[in-house]
Amino acid sequence: MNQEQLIEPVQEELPLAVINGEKLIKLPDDLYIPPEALEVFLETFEGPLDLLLYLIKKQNIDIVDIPIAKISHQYVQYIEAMHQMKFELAAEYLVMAAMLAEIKSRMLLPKVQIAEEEVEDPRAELIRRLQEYEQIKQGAEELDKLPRMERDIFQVEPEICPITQIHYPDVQLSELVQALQGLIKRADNFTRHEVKKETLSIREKMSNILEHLKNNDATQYTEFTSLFNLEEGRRGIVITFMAILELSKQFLIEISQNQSFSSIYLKAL
Amino acid sequence: MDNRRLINILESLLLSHNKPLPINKIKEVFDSYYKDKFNQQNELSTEITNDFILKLLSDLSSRYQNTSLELVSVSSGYRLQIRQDYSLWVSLLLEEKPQKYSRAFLETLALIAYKQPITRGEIEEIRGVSVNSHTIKTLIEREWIRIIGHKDVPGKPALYATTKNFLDYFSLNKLDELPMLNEVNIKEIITA
Amino acid sequence: MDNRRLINILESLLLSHNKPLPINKIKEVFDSYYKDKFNQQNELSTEITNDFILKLLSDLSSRYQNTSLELVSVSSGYRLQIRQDYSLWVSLLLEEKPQKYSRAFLETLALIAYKQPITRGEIEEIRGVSVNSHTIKTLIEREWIRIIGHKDVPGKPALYATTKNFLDYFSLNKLDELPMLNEVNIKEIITA
Repeated sequence: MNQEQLIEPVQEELPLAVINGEKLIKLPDDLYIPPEALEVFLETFEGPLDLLLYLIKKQNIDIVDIPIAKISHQYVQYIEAMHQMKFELAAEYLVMAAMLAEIKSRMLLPKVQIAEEEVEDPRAELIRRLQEYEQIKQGAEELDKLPRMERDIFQVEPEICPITQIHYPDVQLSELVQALQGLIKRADNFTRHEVKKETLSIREKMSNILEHLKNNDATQYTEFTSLFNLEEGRRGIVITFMAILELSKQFLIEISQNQSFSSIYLKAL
Repeated sequence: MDNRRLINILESLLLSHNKPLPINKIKEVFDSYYKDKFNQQNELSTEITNDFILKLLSDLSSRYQNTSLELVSVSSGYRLQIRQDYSLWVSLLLEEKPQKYSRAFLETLALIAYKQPITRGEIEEIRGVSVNSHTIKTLIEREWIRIIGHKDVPGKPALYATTKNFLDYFSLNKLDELPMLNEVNIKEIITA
Repeated sequence: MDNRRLINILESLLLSHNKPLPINKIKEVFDSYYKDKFNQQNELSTEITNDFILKLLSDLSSRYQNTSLELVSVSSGYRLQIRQDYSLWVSLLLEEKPQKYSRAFLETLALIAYKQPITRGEIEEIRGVSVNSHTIKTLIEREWIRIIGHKDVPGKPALYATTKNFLDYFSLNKLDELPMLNEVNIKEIITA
């Protein structure tokens, strides 16, 4: 081809390159494509199968009876054109050309009847691949049509008020015990009788009594017997009594009695 | 706590979560509240069951009739989204135009979606071209596909499959909701 | 286009935009639609004025009565947000698992639990280090401890005791249900 041929059609055919599919190119019989358009043209194909599908569709060829000679001739011409353009020729296109050539050569060979065994049509494999590819090509188009996030579907994103609540860590009871055991390891003054069951009951009672006394008007006295709950039984009464003694010992409460055998009154200090 | 408040809580959870919310996550929130220190006002007196959450979700859903919102169920949970009817309007507000995917990208994704689990070699065989590493990388980064194993053939190639994220993104609950692949007859295509 | 659809459009714009939306931006969207190719179905027959947008916003706002959402006006525009009332719930969903308490914190709590009523000085004496004010503050904020009195010694230090909340949190009925350190263990620990 000479310069003129190269340049002339460029102006006319350039728009073809921007359109995908049908209107892209009216393939001349010699498959001539203006060089500048070729690049764009090539990019519209996803590979040799895609190109082959295009050629077959374009020629309105009956796939079952692919005229392999014609197709492979076109295909090779196409590759030559690419080659001339110094495209980095994808190996896949060459493989396909080789496959077409192979099919062609096998079809040219005289049919040898191998004892009752039917020879597979060399085109069958190509047809299978073309069909499989076409199927996935359609699948991709369907996928693209699905409503898609960020394009067709938008998830709502309202603002959220600043969070004022504090999220507290969790604590297991066992952690508390471990902490205490750790302390015991370190602290000599933490003697064992202080963590006996009675002690704790007394301590709880001490807290309760102190709180009870405080909840009453601090200036007021509380009657001694009112601190006892008979439903707690004998043990409860003893614990309450011990708690009162302990509170008194620690100067947390004041115990007073006006005269012997009169009522005893308690007050938080 | 009355149902209206429970439904509102559900609404606030769905609105504030930028991913689909699974039932069990909703239940976790109610549970952590029920069991614990936040529940000082005794708002929750009984545990909330999965069935009850489903009922609340259906009540919530009916709230959005005649609004621009809809509650949908996708693969990994429930999601509040703008009805497609309004997406054109939303897109008018977008600063970035939504991404368009190349054919190579879509075909690779379609192969993984429809033929999973599948190796890269198998994808290349069907498409007739080598698969761009960048395509696979992008698909993995988007968490649309992941490697679920290796095929027991020489080279132990990775087997790719789609993820829940993929289904969520395309508003699908399950893989079999993908559009059906047509049986292709090349003859028909050509004469069509 | 009827008002309901216009209000829904407004809703979809507000809900899909994660920043406050100024009136003029809303107007821009309506204008661009009115003027151009999207308007093929002639949805918008007249231009939308600012006043009309304000009216639509007020109609929209009333839609959120009794829901978890509210339409608020802030300096840079309008936005839909989740009512404060529901932020606790959202936080239960969104927040990372809270951090763990320090050993100092747990030891202080253990001492108050096992040796109550106890003053800060006494805790310090046993632990051999001073007690962080923050620790006491946190414990009081969590309503696990409270001041139940003041010891009648110089300085009248506060006496700390555990609360009912503390018992509830650890599923205890009474303080003496706290696990006992068995004596053998203690001996071992002390002599170790």
